[in-house]
Amino acid sequence: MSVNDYISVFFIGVGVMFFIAGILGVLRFPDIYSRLHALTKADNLGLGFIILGLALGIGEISMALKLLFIWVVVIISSATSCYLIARAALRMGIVPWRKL
Amino acid sequence: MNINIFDLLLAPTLIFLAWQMLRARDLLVSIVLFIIFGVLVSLAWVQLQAPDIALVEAVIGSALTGALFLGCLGHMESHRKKIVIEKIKISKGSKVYDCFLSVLVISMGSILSWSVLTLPKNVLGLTDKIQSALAKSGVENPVTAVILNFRGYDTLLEMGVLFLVVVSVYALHAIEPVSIKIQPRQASRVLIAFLHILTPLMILVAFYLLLVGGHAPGGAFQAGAMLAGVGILMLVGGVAFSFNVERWVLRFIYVIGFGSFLLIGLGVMGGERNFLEYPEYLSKKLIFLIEFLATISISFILVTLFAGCSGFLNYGKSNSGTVRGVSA
Amino acid sequence: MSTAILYSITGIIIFTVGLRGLVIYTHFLRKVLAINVMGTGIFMFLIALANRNSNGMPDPIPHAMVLTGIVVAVSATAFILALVVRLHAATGHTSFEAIHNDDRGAKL
Amino acid sequence: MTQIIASHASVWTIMLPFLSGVLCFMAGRRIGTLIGVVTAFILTILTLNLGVSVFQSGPSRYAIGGWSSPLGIDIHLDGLSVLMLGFTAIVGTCISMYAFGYFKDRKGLKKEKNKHYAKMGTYFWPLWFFAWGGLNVLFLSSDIFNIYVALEIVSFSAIALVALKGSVDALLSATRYFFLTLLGSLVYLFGVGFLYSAYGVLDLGLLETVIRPGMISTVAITLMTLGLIIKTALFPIHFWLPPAHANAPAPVSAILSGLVVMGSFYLLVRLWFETFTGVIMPVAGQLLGVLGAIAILGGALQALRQSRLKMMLAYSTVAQIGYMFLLFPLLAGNSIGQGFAWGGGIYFSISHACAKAAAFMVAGSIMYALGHDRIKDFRGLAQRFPIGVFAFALAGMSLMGLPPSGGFIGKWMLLKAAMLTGQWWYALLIVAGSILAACYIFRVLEITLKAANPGEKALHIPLRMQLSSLAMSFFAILLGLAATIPLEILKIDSPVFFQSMEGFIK
Amino acid sequence: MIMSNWLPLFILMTSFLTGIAIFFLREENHSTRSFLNIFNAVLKIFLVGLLMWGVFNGHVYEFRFPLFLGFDIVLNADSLSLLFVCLSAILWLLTTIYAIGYLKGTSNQSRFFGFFSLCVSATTGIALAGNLFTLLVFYEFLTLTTYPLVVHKGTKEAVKAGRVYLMYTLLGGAVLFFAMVWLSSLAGPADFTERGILSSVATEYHPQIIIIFFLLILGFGVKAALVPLHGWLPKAMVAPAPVSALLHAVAVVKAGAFGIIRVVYDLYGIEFCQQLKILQGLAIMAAITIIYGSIRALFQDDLKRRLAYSTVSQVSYIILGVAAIGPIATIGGIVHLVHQGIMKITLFFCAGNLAEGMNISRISEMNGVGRHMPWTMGAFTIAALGMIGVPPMAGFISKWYLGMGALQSSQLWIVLVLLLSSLLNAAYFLPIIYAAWFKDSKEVSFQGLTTKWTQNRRYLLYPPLVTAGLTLLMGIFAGLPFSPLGWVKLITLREYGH
Repeated sequence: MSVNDYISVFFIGVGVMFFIAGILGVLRFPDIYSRLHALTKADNLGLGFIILGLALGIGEISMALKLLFIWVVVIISSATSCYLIARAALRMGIVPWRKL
Repeated sequence: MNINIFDLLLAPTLIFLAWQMLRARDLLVSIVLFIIFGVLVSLAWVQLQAPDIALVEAVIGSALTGALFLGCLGHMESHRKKIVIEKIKISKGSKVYDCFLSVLVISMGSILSWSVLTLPKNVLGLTDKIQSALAKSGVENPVTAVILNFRGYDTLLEMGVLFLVVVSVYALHAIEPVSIKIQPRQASRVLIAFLHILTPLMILVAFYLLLVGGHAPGGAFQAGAMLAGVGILMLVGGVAFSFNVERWVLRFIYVIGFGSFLLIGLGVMGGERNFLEYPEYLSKKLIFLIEFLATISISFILVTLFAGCSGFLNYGKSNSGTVRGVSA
Repeated sequence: MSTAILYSITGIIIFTVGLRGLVIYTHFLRKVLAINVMGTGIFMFLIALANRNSNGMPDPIPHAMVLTGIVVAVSATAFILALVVRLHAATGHTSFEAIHNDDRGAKL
Repeated sequence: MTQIIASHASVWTIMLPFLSGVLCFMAGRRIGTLIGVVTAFILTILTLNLGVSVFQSGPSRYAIGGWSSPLGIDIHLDGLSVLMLGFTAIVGTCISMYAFGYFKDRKGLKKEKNKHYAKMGTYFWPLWFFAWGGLNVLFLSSDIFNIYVALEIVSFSAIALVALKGSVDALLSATRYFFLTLLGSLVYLFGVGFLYSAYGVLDLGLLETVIRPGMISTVAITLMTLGLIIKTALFPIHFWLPPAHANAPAPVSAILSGLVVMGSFYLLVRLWFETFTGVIMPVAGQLLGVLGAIAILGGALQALRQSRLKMMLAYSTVAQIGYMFLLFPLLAGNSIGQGFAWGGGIYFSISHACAKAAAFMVAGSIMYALGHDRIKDFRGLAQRFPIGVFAFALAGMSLMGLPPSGGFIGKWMLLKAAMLTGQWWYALLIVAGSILAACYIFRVLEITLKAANPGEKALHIPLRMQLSSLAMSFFAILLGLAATIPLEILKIDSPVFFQSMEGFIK
Repeated sequence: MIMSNWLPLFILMTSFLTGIAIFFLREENHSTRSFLNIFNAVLKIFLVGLLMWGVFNGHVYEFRFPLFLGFDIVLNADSLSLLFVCLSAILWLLTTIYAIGYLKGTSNQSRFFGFFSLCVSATTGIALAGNLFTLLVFYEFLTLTTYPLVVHKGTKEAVKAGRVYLMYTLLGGAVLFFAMVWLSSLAGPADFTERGILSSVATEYHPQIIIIFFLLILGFGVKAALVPLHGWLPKAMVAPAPVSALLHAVAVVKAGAFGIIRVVYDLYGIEFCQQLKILQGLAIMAAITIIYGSIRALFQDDLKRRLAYSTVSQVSYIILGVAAIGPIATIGGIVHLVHQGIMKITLFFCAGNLAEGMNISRISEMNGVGRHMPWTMGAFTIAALGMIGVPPMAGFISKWYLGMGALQSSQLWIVLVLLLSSLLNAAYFLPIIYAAWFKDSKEVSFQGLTTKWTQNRRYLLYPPLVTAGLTLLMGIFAGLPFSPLGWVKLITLREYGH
């Protein structure tokens, strides 16, 4: 394994950590809004790290660009969907959680 | 080919998901599990060296079908007349019946599995024959060659099924139209903006999939489903479509995929040349033409199907003939 | 045991899970889900066994069959969901049992 | 054996219905109806032509796309498939003519109601032609996966046709029909999967040469048979059929009971006695026979208890399906009996198609006129509506198996097969079933002969509907008089030893 | 001559096509309908005459239409079939004339006459059937065509009677169907030949052949109203009088008896029957029927019911004649087929006339009717005397030959049965005759004949007079070559071969 590979594995590891954190957030956070927060953060950053890691691992420019493209699309769509879910929740009358 | 750890994890997960999906108390959870199940199944396809199917599964089997379910559930939830608590399982003699059925199903499964073990280890199937005939088919991807050339007849009929179903859905809705009130949906600006980015992008992707279908995973169904995805997003986002089937343009779009395939098939026929037997010098072009037109039909049909099971198809009820603009 | 056998048996089990679900659960949507699960089981069986060639090349014929099968499945799903929506609009129910009971109640 | 022919007529018989289905959808109701009727006649001529060519030059194969099997899909033409095509065309033409009248505006009805019929008419034609096309694909295809797609086309169009009426009953029966028929298709597909995994071919002819007895074949055959039994509505899984057939509009009931049932039965016969001959165990045939026997008695008894005519006819279909399945145990006997069993089963299914289609058409006409189909209120119908009752009586003759009718010939041959193979209990059953059939047919007829209630209002039934049902029932009778022709066609490339058909123990 | 082979088909078609044509006539079109009916009936008689002449000169007519797999529809004119065809042709003409008068002013006439013609063509088909298969086809056809006639009135009672009729005949038909298929799997498509064909079947199948024989008898016995199977006949009396006449004299009952004759003589062969020892059972069944029918007839007050039970008993004379082995008994049995037909149809015509003319349907109301309707009662008397067997009526001839035949084959018990039944016949017919002519009506004074009767008198009266006349003539001129007796002797000669 070369240095490149180690770096790649490292980034992927970081990405996975983000995902795990995200999942923990979804499971443990008290209401839908905060869960969404955890999810999207994890999603965007975690995926970003993973893609970075993969791109380094492949080491091919065209492939790396494709992966980057995927990341961008995912970020846009997850942002949109997160927004839509939150809006729908608000309209349904779900009140954000407050610490008592 | 030997098993790796990933397969050993994936296979039980799939079974577990299928099980949980069906028995989840909340139907919404069931549907979400179904979508996840679909995504994981497409991973299994990748593991099984079937990237074409992985793509179709992800786009159609998981996403689109999931959308259909969600649309249907959402529509029914929002139009419930009274709150009825329905039992999940059938009630007649439930316990005994369930036990009996489970025993039956388990024994059936074990017999089938047992017989799988008796299968010959190595059946070549038609791989070699396909490889040798590939050159004459006009495409390089063996799956595409099978779908559009060797077994083009099946695909023609499959297009026929899609067309048939869209006609059926219209038939269902045209007769004694259900009084479904569609609440004016306020489209969110964010979604509209998103669609503005996404739509050209998806058209591009679809076209890419269509083009690449000749030599790599991709093709009309995948491309059509991509476009349909955009359409569905538009639909739920509040961009109103006209599903007035009395307009001939719409009918023409539904028909064009199946109809052109049929006509091309009949057109090349004559003399020594059989039905669907493309002349070799034309086969690439004809296949592309068929796929292109099919993509258009498929995308519209799929959007209509979604509309049909989520209450958007109010044809025959009111003057929905006009296309409402984007209400931002 | 090879991947082919593993996944083909997985397919069979998924099919049986779906079959039981189809019979035992009442809600139409659950039944439709079950049908889809059954279909997936069959597809998995086909694809898994297409993949046991010694030359490492999977057999494209089952792939084509499954592609067709998936499209047919989605058509079927759309069709039945449209039916279910109509039935729900007409009766307010989403299962044979409920409609049947309702019917009986109306007669009594 | 079979030769490759360059004739494209068989392709046209398959593709023409699809083409005109598409055209009907494009053209809308008025022109669509015309297209439909014209297509029906063209198809009849085409299939007759095809029949003649098979009769003269024997069975043939046609490679679609120029890729012959195993790579591609073949169409195969032999006596059985041509016979099925031909009868589908004949029954289909009569149904088309009938539907031509049925969906027209009705004098004396409210505008709203007429609009309802108009809309049904709009969608009836494309759906019906897709069903027809699917059946033609099924009859001609030589590829088990292609047949699966054909089965789906037939089922989907059939379900849509059932739901066409839009009433709760119709929707409910369509939904039930959907779940069962889809279950059947999937189980069949699973069987296909097993066969392909074991033998690597999908073509019926090739399978016949490579298939070996063993676990895998047994499982595959069981699955495919199970799937097709569900679709054909044999006894334990018959419950979906009566509501579906009874709640549909009359032309649709005729299509379902006449043709769709015949389609899946055809396939089962084709698989069992051509492709799987070498690996079928006799006990399996006996099992199907027992189920058929229960269906005959149970279906007829249920039919006797019905108060609605269409429901009664639907249960009669259940019983008649039972008769068709007697083919399976009877064919397992000695070679003298085989020809009779084979011929009898097939003959029974085609004559049932004609007779039941005619009966449903009459039932539809009665509903058209009276607005209901309660049997007890049929008094005086024979006087007011003689053509219809006469057609019903003729169709009933075939259903009862009275001479001279197609049903009689079918029953005679089945009975003879039972005698020749020494399975006389089936013979008794056949006779008992006929008597029960007579009971439910005459139960209707005798009420129609009663003196009428004065002052009951009724719509005038268009002549077109009356005549097409009459023509259909005449056909059911004609089958009893001109049995030689179909039987000769059936002999072409038949899998069964037909030589000793005149035979008897000497 | 090839064309001449089509003659049997033409004869069948005259009545069949008439029936079909009449269905399409409008209800009010009385004159066309009557013309069509009578013209065809006359045409048929002419064609039958032609056929008869040919057969007498030894010509063989055979029309063969292959149906499926070796089973043919065969129409075959032999001497036995001619006898029956001839009877049905003549009686059809008479009954048609009678029915035209009888049904005047009622509804659904097209339907009635349509089925009426079809019914006669079915009978003709049975008569001309050249094999068991054809016989079965027309036998079932007869059931179907008579059913609408039985329920013609559309009343609750008629429908009920129709149901009983159907139940019996369809069950009989089913048994026949079963037996026939069984037989055909043993012996192939069984063409009728003189002296039978079944003797060639191997001995190991003889037990099966015997069972089949009784199944066949059971099947035909339903229509022939053999005793446990006769229940439908008295019930079917609710039908209009011409239908009863046809049912009893020509079509249904005779078809059953004719079927039995065919089975015994031309399918099994008399010698083979003897060899199997199966005729004794048949004879006993017939004897029981004869006695039972006569006794039941004694206790009926309803005239038509009494006649019905009389039919039950009289038809079994035919079967008795067949079962009592020997040429002379055979002559008696077969000739009774004709004689009983002529006499019974007269009686039913007269019963119908009484009902139409004076609204009388019970014997207790018949006191003194002879004075008001002398011609009708005259015909009735002649026929009734013939039934009893008083010489020189036709009935005497048949009974004489039956008795002689029984003596010849030394079966004394048959003679006893005949004597007993004649006594019973006398016991149930003579009181009617006596009452009609010699008793005074004690009831309310005579109201006069109905207008319907006076208007349609010629239609209703001539047919019974003609048949009564025939009863006399057949008795007196029995010795002539073309009399029924002469013809039957010819048949018997051919059956026994000496």
